[in-house]
Amino acid sequence: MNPLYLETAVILLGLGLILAEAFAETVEKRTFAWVAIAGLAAVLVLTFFVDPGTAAPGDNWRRFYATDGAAMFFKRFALVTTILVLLMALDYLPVVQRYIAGARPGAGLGEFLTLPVFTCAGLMWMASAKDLTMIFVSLELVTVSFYVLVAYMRRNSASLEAGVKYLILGALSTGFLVYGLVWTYGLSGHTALDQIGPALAALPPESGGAVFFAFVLVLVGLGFKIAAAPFQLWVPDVYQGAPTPITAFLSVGSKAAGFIVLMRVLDVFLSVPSVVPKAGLVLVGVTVATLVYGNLAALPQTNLKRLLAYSSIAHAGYLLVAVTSVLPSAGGTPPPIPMGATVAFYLGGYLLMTILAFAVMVAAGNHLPGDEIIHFNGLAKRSPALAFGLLVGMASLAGVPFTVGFFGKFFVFAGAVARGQWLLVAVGTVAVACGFYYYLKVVRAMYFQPPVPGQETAIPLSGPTRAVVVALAALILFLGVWPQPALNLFPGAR
Amino acid sequence: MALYLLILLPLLGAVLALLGVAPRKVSLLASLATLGLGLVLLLGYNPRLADPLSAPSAAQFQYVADLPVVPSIGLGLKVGVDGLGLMMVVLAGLVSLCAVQVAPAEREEDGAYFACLLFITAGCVGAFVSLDLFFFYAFHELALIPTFLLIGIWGHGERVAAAWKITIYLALGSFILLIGLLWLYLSFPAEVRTFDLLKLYQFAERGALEGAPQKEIFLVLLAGFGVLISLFPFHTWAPQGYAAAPTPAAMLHAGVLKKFGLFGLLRVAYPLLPEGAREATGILVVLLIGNLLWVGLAAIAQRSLDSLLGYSSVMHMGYAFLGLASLSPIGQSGTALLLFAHGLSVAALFAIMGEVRDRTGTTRLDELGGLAQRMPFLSVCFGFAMFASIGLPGFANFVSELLVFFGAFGVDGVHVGKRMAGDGLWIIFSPLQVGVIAGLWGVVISAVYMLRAYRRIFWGVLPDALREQTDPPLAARWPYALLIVGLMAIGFWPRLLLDVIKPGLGVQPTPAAQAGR
Amino acid sequence: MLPWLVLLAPLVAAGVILLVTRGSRALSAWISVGAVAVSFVASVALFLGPDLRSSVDWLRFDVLEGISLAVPFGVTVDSLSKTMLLVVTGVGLLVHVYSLGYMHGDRGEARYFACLSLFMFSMLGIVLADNFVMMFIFWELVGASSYLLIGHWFERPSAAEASKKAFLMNRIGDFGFMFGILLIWGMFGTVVFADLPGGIERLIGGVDAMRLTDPVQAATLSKRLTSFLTLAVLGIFCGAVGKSAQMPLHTWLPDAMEGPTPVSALIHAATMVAAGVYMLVRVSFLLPFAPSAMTVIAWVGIITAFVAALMAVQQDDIKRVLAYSTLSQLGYMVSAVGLAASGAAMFHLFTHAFFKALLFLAAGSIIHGMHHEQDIWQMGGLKNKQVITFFTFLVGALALAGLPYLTSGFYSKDAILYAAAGKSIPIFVLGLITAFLTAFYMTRLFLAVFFGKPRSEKAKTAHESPLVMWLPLVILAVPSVIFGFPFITSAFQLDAGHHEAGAIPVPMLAALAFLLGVGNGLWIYARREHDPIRISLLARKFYFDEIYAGLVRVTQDLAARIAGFLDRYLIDGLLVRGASALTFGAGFVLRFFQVGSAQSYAMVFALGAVLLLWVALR
Amino acid sequence: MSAITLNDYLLVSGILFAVGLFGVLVRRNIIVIYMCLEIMLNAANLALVAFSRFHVAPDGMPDYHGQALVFFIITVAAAEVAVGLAIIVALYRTRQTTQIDEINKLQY
Repeated sequence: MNPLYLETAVILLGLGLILAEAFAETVEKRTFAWVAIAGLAAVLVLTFFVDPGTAAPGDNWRRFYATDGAAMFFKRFALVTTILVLLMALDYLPVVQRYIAGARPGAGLGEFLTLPVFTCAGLMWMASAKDLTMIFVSLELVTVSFYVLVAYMRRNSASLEAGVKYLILGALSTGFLVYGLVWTYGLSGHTALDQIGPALAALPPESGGAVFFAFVLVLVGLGFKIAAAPFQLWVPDVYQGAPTPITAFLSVGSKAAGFIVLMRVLDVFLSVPSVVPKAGLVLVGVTVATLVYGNLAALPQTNLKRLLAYSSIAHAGYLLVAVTSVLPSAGGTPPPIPMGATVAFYLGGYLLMTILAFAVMVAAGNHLPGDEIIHFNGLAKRSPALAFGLLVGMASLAGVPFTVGFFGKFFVFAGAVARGQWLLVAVGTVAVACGFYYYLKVVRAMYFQPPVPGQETAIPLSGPTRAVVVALAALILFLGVWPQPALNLFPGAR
Repeated sequence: MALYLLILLPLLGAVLALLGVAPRKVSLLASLATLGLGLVLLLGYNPRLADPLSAPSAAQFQYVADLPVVPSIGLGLKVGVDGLGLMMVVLAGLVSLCAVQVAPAEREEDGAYFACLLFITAGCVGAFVSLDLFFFYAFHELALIPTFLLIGIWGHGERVAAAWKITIYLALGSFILLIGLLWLYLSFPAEVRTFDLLKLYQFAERGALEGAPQKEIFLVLLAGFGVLISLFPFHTWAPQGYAAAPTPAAMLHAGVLKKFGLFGLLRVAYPLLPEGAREATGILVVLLIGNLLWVGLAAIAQRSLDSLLGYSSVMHMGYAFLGLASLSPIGQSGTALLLFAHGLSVAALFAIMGEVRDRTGTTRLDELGGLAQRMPFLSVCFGFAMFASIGLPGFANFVSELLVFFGAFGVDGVHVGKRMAGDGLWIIFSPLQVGVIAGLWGVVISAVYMLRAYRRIFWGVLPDALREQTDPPLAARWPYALLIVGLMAIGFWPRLLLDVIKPGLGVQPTPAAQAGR
Repeated sequence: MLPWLVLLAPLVAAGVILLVTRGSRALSAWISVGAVAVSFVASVALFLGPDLRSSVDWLRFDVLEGISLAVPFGVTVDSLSKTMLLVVTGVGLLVHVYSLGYMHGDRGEARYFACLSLFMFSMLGIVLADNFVMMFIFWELVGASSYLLIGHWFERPSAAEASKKAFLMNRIGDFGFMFGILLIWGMFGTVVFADLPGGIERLIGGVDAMRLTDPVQAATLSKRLTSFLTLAVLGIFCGAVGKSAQMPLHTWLPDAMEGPTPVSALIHAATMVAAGVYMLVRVSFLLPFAPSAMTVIAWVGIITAFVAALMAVQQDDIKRVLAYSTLSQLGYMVSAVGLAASGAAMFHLFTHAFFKALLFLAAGSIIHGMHHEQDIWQMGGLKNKQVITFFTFLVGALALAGLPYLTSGFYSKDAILYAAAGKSIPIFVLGLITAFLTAFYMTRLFLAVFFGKPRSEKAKTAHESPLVMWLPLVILAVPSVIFGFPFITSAFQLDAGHHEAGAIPVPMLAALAFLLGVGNGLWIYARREHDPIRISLLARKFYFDEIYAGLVRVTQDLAARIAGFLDRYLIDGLLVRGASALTFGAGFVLRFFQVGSAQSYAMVFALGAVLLLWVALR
Repeated sequence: MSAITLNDYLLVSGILFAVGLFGVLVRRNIIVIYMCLEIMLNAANLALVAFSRFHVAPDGMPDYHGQALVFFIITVAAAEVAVGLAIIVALYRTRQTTQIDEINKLQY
């Protein structure tokens, strides 16, 4: 089966759902979510049966559509993320309901449950994008649907504010990205990445500056997506204001898509020898800034959602450390796990633990006064399962061994050490120590502190939520002991 | 396979305890099973198979089993033990057993409490039996979160601050260690790169690490392990953390977990990086003198038993480092034995300190006194543990320190005629020998503060406030006795352990007994 | 197997008492007595038998490169240890028996006997040790059991402090001892006494051989060898200084009198404190190679003897007088070792053990009779109330003071004075003055205790002690008299030989010193109710305690306080907390980027892009 | 007067981009900011067209890949504007303002 069908199926699913939602007013809105989940799950199953095939002379689509292992991995990644986000969204519906004030119960909720399907399609296309046009369009599909989702709770000023900030900064980054893409095209005369690389490498040396100009503009645009400093300032505000499942989606999906594009683009630019040294400098600088900002600014944080936002920046930093290990270095050796696999594995782990944390937030959120960390005081007594789930999530985010997060960091820093990136290693060490502090702050609230008076009742858990929390926690621990299955998903990892 | 079972036993206990199945009984059983299995394996271990002169191999490490995890980078759950590892396993089982028993009665039903303790035990056991650099490290870190929880939830005094400090500090140290281990791993040529220690030993012996920046790697490892072992000046987490920790946690942490660092230096850093170790000796000696004298003096200045014991346990690490720094099989055997000896003695001291704290509500030296009149049993036990701690003969600590002194003093040889230090008639001692002299004076210092504590707490006039104190009931006394018996057994006949651990340290096994020399 | 029986019987007794019979005082006591009786009988058998050695490998490290270490756990039975075994087990047995009475009814009786047995084990270990490490082991154990026994009445703050002080002083000595052992091992590669002479010969032989080829180097090596050995011997001597309470580590011994009196008799008079001397004698074969160390030893000994005698003159506590006299006599012995007369030292150790044990036990009997009053000026007129004690104390006092030709003390002291006269006149003169002072303060003590009118209620109601207590006195009185006589010395192979003393009539002078001392004592103290002379410098023991307290305050305590302060505020405060505060502060500052305005974010965004471009196009 | 070169187009495009960026940074009204963002996109479009025109294929025709991209950009910009304006309107309904400096409730 041709992989192109996957996205087509997802888009058709989304279109069908949104049409059905518009006309079938009597259907319970949750049904759409379940249908979407079932549909996406079906597509996920299908991904294992597609035949990437080999390039044939007539396959023009292959010029802009990658079918390699990374693409398949990130497609599945997008599908899993979307399914989990939809599950979370089901729990979150009461909150959304409160802030949209539709004409009757359930009105206006449908899009909240179906738009993520379009986002998912965008993410899947991004996974395969290897043409400037394709990159731009799929990226915008994701971004524009996120604009809507972030600002979805239109009676909630925080959600709207987040939406506006995301809108302005997103558009700004799009401007940079597009300008960079244009220059790339202009310099090489091609829009397909496969052709751009050789074309750029063939340019005379004096145009190195221009190539670099294009590279930096693209990097800036993607830096926004992956939340790299100094293009990360939107992250905490938007994460805090957005509906929680969407925050999770942003944090995982958007970042993952950003990284796969970044890796593909980097591949192209680093094939130009004159760009490599300065690209290294820029990448290392951005990485250091991201690590420092994400981890240090998280220290005084008191709001869990914002904390996870800073954490998202921090993890972007670690991922960038992995990305820099693609840079050749004097005296260094290649990373033991190839860069792509490291990033993929790290993102996979990040998916599990971040979604877990947000899932617990959503599940507990209906019974908590807010999402400040102190609101989680005594959660261990109110709901041991949720507290344990969040404990596992936080431990994994912090990078405690026998969680998938640790293996992620392990591979990342193995790469950095292999390349002799000592600055990154040193900054990373401080960053990890900071991470222990702010992640364990949540643990401290849940376990060390008594519940807030008047908030001592046990928290009921719905079946699906419990299943999600348990499954994610179990996966985090399982992959923390035996990561090979996850590595196998990414063919480049040997 | 037996070793996997060894790791699983405490884990299983932890899970059961977490589920609330008679937590203390389950934990006791799990610890006992760990200890028992460890002893059985120790008895079954044959040190004579090992060849001390060749690189450690499966002949030295017995019960070897392998479970590939990430084969592409040579990472797998490879386990195997030599005498040293088995000794540490037995130590972990023993201290765990006692720690579970001395847990206060009001925790009886607290599954999480016991689960945390058993997780620490499991982590220690796992680290001691791992023959894979990665899992060796990872198992140690398994204890991090349980420690945080134990101190933060059930601790004393400034528990939250202490929990933060110990956790962040150790996490930082561990991460530095991880970097060091990665560097070490990556310094091997790509074609022989593996986390399998046995293979690494063999590759290193064939010169795979020539040209690697051994000194730098060693120093990074030393810093990482050093933080975990509370090497001066990275030691300040220890007194505060141990003072705040619940008694069983302090026992396990100070008694077993902290030994991981030394174990790691013995297992990884010294055998694989001998050149680096040699070049770093000077730095290490300076730091360890800090442990011995600076921390020793700071211990004298303490006014409460909990922090005094904390400082004391830090100070004694100086001896362990001295033995390591000696680079001599004698000194390193001393360090190895000290792991065991210090583990038991510090566990006993912390146990008694906890008992005193629970019963009197204070550990301040000036609020206590004359307790021997009301608590003869505890005072005798504390006396024994104190004597062990200050290196009195008859206890394992003495033998360890003795070996350390001999090892460190002899290595640079004052052998007249062979190698003579310095010029002229003045005797010039090598840095190591200066370290030994500091260590000898440390023996005096440790006697100063321990005897003073004993005098203040158990001897002298009994304050009116303490008239109603009593000893723990008969049934609860065995942990103290067990720890002390262990110390004395090794103290009287150190060969019980030394004969087993020696081959791993490059020493010939002791020949059959020679009577009437 | 006999030596092992001697050694282990008391250990078994201690263990049994601790683990099994501690509930029953009487049973515990008898177990302890039985054990020491077994040791005594076995010692006698050993004494009559041949020399022997026996050992097992305790620690053994055969290292290919570098020095190997072998520490056997071994016993050696030769003439030296045979004699010492008899002294230790003999006096020990009597003290055990005596303790049955003295400690009867004490709450901690079982503990007392357990510790006493532990002490016997440790002391016998020192005697039998065949190598340095084993000797050091028992050396320390002796210190520990002494600590426990001095602190027997631990609820008394003075006893608790005294025991701590004793242990610490010993530890300081042991610091040097261990250092010496390490040096010896470093030089010769062995710690076994019997192997050392061979080792020395090898080294010297090597140096001699080198003289032919490279005389300059050989001379350097020879000197170096001497300085190493001197340092080693001085280190070992440090141990002896601690254990035998020589200056400047002597202050613990008088305080140790806080322990029960039988303990004072056994440990702090007859045996343990003599261990230092015994050890020096044991290693005396090393001394000739370190002449300057010998001089130091001789002078330290004689100064201790002299100063302690001075201090004894002004003490009022009966046990303290005896304690200072012990110091003084130990000083003689140590000095003798330094004068290369270790035979004489051993001889004096031998006689002193008996008469000093006798004196202490008699003092114990007095104290017992006086309802635990120890101030001699509260006594008086006891000669009628405690007749047996009176006579036996008299015998002991005369032996200590050295009644010419009739007591053992005279002979042994004489031997030392002979040695001094032959080697160093200043030492000899100090020795004589000490002898005079000894006679003087014993006369003072004797008169104050037994003569005159009873000076307190307790003295009026004093009574004689029970049989188990006076019987040992009587038994001990016999050796106190006869053990200086030639037939005994030859039986014990003691070196009572009179060293070459040149033209000095040593016995005459010694007798003169005795007579002068006794005469002066009678003249000053006969029929006195109070002490007519008060020399506070002597009464306060030359202010040693105060000086040491000050010294500890300004050195150790100050250093501890500084270290504690710096550890808390510099290392932990500034470095650790400072680093964490800095990190936290940086995080706090970074948050100000997050002002909430989308436009400022855009500004940072744009500036970031410009910065990267600047890097790119630079 | 010489012919207009690629550089001239790029210069104008660059100026447009800068103007747009500057507007984003200094204007207070969100609608205006949004227009400035569109100017940035159009700067890119201009450059694209210019590049496309100057990348002459062997047959003398321009390279149409670039021009195709222009259409995509215009389309996406339209979508962005549709969504963006909706959000801005919703914002105005709750906050009664479209001044960007008043939208800073979420901070630190």
